[in-house]
Amino acid sequence: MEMSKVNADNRAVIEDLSISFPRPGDEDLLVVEAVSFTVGVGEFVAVVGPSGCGKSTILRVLSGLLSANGGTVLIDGQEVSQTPDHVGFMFQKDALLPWATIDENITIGAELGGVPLEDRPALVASLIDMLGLAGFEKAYPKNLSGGMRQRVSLGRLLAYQPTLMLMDEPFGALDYQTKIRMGRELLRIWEAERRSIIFVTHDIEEAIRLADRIVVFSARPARVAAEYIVNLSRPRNLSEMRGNAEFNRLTHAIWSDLSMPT
Amino acid sequence: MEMSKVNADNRAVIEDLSISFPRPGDEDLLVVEAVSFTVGVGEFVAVVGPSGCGKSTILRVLSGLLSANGGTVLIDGQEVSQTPDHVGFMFQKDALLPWATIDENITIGAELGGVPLEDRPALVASLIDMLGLAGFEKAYPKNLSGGMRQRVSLGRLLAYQPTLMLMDEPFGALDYQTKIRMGRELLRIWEAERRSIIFVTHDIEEAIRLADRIVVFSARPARVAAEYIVNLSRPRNLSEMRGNAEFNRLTHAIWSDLSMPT
Amino acid sequence: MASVDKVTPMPPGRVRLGSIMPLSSVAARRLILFFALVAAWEFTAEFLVNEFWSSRPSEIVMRLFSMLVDGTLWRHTSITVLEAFAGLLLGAVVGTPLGIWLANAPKASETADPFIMGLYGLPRVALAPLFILWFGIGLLSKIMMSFTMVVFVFLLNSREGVRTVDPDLVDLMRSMRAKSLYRARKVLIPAIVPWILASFRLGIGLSLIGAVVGELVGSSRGLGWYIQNAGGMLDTTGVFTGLVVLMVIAMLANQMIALVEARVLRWR
Amino acid sequence: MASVDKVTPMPPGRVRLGSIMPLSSVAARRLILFFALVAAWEFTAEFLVNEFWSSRPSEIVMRLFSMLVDGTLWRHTSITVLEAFAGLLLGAVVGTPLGIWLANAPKASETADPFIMGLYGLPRVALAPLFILWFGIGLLSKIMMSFTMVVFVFLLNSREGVRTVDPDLVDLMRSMRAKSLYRARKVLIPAIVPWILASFRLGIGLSLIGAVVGELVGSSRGLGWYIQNAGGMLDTTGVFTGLVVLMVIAMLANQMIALVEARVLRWR
Amino acid sequence: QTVLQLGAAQTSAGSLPIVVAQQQGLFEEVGLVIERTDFRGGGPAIQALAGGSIEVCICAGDHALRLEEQGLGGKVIVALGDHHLYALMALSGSDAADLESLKGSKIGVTSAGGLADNTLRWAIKQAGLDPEADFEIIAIGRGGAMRAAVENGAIDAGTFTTPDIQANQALGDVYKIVYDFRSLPYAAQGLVALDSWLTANPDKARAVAGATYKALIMIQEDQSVLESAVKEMFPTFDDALVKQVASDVRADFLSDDGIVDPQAFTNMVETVSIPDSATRAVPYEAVMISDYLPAPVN
Ligand SMILES: Nc1ncnc2c1ncn2[C@@H]1O[C@H](COP(=O)(O)OP(=O)(O)OP(=O)(O)O)[C@@H](O)[C@H]1O
Ligand SMILES: Nc1ncnc2c1ncn2[C@@H]1O[C@H](COP(=O)(O)OP(=O)(O)OP(=O)(O)O)[C@@H](O)[C@H]1O
Ligand SMILES: [Mg+2]
Ligand SMILES: [Mg+2]
Repeated sequence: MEMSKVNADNRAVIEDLSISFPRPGDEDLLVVEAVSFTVGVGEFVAVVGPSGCGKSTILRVLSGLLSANGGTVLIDGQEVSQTPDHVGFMFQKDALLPWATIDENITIGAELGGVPLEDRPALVASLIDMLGLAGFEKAYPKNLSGGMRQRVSLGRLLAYQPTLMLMDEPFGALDYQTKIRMGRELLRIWEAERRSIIFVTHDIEEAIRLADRIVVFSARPARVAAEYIVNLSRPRNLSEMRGNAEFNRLTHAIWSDLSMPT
Repeated sequence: MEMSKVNADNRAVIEDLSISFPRPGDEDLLVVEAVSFTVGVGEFVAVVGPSGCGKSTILRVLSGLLSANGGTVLIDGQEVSQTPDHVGFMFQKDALLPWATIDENITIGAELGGVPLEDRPALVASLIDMLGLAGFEKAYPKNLSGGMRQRVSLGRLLAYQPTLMLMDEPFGALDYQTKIRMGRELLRIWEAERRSIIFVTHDIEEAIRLADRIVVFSARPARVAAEYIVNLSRPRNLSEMRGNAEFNRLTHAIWSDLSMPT
Repeated sequence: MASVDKVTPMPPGRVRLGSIMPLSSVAARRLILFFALVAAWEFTAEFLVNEFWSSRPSEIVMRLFSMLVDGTLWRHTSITVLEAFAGLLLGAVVGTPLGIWLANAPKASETADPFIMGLYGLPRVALAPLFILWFGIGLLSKIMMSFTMVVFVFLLNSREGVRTVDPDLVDLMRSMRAKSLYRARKVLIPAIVPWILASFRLGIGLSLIGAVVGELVGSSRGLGWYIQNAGGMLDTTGVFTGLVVLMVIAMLANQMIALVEARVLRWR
Repeated sequence: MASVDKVTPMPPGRVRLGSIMPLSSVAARRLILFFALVAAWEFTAEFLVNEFWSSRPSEIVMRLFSMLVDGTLWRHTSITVLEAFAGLLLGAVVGTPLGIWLANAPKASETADPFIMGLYGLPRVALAPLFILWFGIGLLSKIMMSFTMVVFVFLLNSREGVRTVDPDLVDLMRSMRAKSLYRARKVLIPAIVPWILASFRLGIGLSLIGAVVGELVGSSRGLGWYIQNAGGMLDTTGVFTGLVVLMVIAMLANQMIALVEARVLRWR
Repeated sequence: QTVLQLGAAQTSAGSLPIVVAQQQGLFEEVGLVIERTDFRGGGPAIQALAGGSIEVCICAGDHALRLEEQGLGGKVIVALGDHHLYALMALSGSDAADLESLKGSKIGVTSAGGLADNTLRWAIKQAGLDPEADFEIIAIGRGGAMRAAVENGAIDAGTFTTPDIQANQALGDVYKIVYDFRSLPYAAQGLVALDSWLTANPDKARAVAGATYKALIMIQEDQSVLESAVKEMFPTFDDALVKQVASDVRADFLSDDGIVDPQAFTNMVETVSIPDSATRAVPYEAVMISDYLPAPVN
């Protein structure tokens, strides 16, 4: 409690977190071990780490969907015991309601985010437009491509308007161009509304392009292998960045962090 | 029929393919328009294109899961009227059987691929090892991370041992390191057994690193925007390639193809 | 390679919704089946089995006609339909929420489960005295009889349905702090619609059986009464006429469910 | 920021499987509920309602004991259980494949649907003459009575279950040219297991009712016979003793299904 | 020893002579082993008879009549009861005194289209009233169900059969008889068999008829044999009730010679044709036969 006062600027504080899953007929699977990191108010933190190391699991704990085995998780200074308010979670799977149209799926975010009734249609329509899904308002999820579904899921998160956004590989199924456009839109919203973001990705360039800070996890059990502040001025342009020394240094450092044998 | 004789080396021939989906209360959605391309025996063809353009749909037609509205699809010189033999399809979704363990899910590929009973355990075990899933043989899909599930799905495809592999964003949920390791393994198998591969990806570098030829689709309705032969000697090493002129030319060309307004 | 414009006939990935044409062909096939069954029945009665056992379609039609004319058809049918319908509806309204609640309250569910199942297995006919004592011999007792047959179907099916809900969707709702009512509306109910529809299909038959059994133990009209009356007089044609009417009711009700299904499960 | 080693209590994402401890607490809660119900019943009989109507637990226990001693309990119970079990099994064995087949043959399904549903709605008691004609008055007629109650449950539930199978898994199987038997084994059956289990739960009660109704129609032993006989002698304790035995059977059978479920649905 | 498949409605008083015959070893004497099946009333029993599942049934005379009408050839080979065995009862406190005073009220019968139903309608007509317009006749069921309906006021009176009548009376001053059908000669119950079976099994028919006849005679000679049969059929009855039932049954119901009185037959035909006017006039001899009874002793 006092802790949060000390770091009044932290939206999320993860301290010495450890998580393990029971396995029938075997010892528990230790997935996360003594992980600590923080997310400041208005900070954009990218998370990278090997597949299966525990990134999604940490997000599940942050959103109150899963209980940790040890450690502290504070959001806005409060211990997380159930889903905290204003925290939105975009799952790795799209988790769309199959019986709801695209319109309705996104509207759910707006409804639960407390968007006033009269503002919802306009908000949803503008999101659909931004996501490049115009014309598919009345389609059902099964009639969309994988990338389109991911965008609907993104739209739902944005319609929910959380102040802390937990995003689990949100652009994984998108092509480069769409990815970059979506990233730009995300940054626009983030900057305009001083939101905090935890952004899991496998794309190191993307992490550098978007984030203020990058947390690198080791292979399972996840430990914080390294943390990097991205000292690049915004707006960042990928083709310009490629020549930038800081960009190359970061890329290389994260690369070698991830290639460490475990 | 005669056509296939002319190009005896073609495993798959797609000629003037068009596909549209009916929409209730609206005109049909044209998804694929006059697409033609071929895949030679032992050829590795990568496919890139904007999200929602129709890549997965074309693969569905190739595997006989969906009927086209016009055009010809030949596999080994035969018109596709149902799933052709020796064609394996790795879906964009992982489509694992939730009630089967990892072991069992991969074994299904071996069983349907006609692997002799006595060889299956060894094959499956070696695949699980290769996929970095050792220790999870008896786990159920719900207990795996997204990337691990994708690898299981890949394992099932490999166990099926098809001569034509349709792969829909097979490495989309993997981190760089795993992606590269998997790509290497895929190339090894492909080279050893002269398989043909259609590989859908959003990762242009990956396409260049892996493929003999790259087909670029336009935004919906998918048309062939460009085709490139990748004139880079194998084995290709990403860090070396980055300095290579041909690599940069290709990257740039595909980039600008994909950035074309539609 | 010449371009071929004709559509290659390949198996479609999903079955398409029937247009008008296939629908009417369904009706035609049903009619053919219907007449085949009737003809077989008439033939059997004519040549194979004494009609004392199974009457015959022609006589049943004549009986139906005379019942239609003198109003007894409506008199008996209306009350039975009312009883069964009320019981079915009540069963759905009580059983479904109860099933959902039990699925979400595993402790209560586990505790109550054996008792619920024990009650379910009781032959209602044997409980007749208690039904009469509690609910009299009016409409209520038949509705309750029908209700007790179907409520378990809704309860068990909807409980099982909730258990099959995609846990990711539940997590999604929790991650957005959706209230339980909202969760039910957006996730639970749509997910268990197939189960509820299956319950309705199962419930139609059971509610009719319940109503008829209810009429056996305290009634002066209704199809159950009519059948019992005819049976008591060894009037086989009367018995089968009653049964045929019950069949027709069940068929019509089932068609209504099919219509609802086509509307509600469009997303599938 | 001091590190806190204690586990923060948060709602788990999925309910964990009960260990030994919670299981025995379930048993405890059931026992409490059981004794509460019995006490309420005894109390009612003592102070509120003439015991002629509902007998009372203490007398039922005494009756049960004397029936156990003189062997009549086993005599009646064994035959009813046999009838119901055979009917249930037959219903499952016939109904499930039929349901699967109908789900895969939409034309046949649509054509036959109204007739199946019509048959389902027939009160079995009224069909007694035909059952006697076709199956005599021995074991077979009771098994068939029980069978006709449950077969529809399996048929309808498994048909609906097949319709809810994830189409991606079906496509997957098609893409690997799996034979239909293989497809059924790997995808269809596992996917409809929840539906089949629900059918068994529903079927237990119905098969018992079917067996009892069969015994009411004509028999010389069985719980249905015993209950009817007791009813005819205004022996309420006898009636309720029979009902209690039926309840216990249904409970035990249901527990067996629960055990099977825990094994078969481990993946969930 | 030959086996005879016998069908009966479970608790009907008509079964008593068979129980007596069994207890006294009369069937053994003629080399018969009885295998008994109980049915839910006469309808299913007669259907089982017609279907060949049973050889002989203890059934109401109505059913033999209807079998004959259907062309299946049914015969009563021994009359068991030649009087009616129902009584219309109401709560002691009610105003009902006779059928007239019940006009406009609800009356319960055992089952629709059954013996009680038909007889009640016949009696109502005899009293110059209309069973449809003046009464609501409701099918309730037996014993407990009927009591429930009377005691919670759902019906004003109901038909009870022996031994429910005696059991009601044994409750003390709770029930009263409003209309007693038991004095009415009626071909109430007999051993019924099919013509075809009789032709094929004359010896068996003679054996069962003879043993039953002997039981009827024994009962008339010594009430105690009947009492022990009542005790077996109704083990929950106390001794007083057993005695009451036995004496009522012996005096008012059971036949003393196995032969149906012509008046009883006429009453039955009249009753049966009330709801079912299509009933043809079937002569006495076509249904009621005494060919299988032992030659008259006196
Ligand atoms: N519900 C669960 N039960 C048991 N084990 C689980 C469960 N969820 C995840 N795991 C295990 O925890 C580990 C981490 O999973 P997690 O989903 O967090 O990985 P991840 O870092 O998100 O990987 P990816 O990049 O592949 O999505 C994996 O080894 C997985 O097998
Ligand atoms: N079953 C279907 N019914 C109707 N429309 C469909 C169906 N499947 C796909 N579509 C539509 O077809 C188009 C192409 O879909 P497809 O899945 O082939 O895209 P894709 O190129 O694979 O995209 P992504 O990269 O996002 O996976 C989309 O607009 C989608 O809405
Ligand atoms: Mg993950
Ligand atoms: Mg796709």
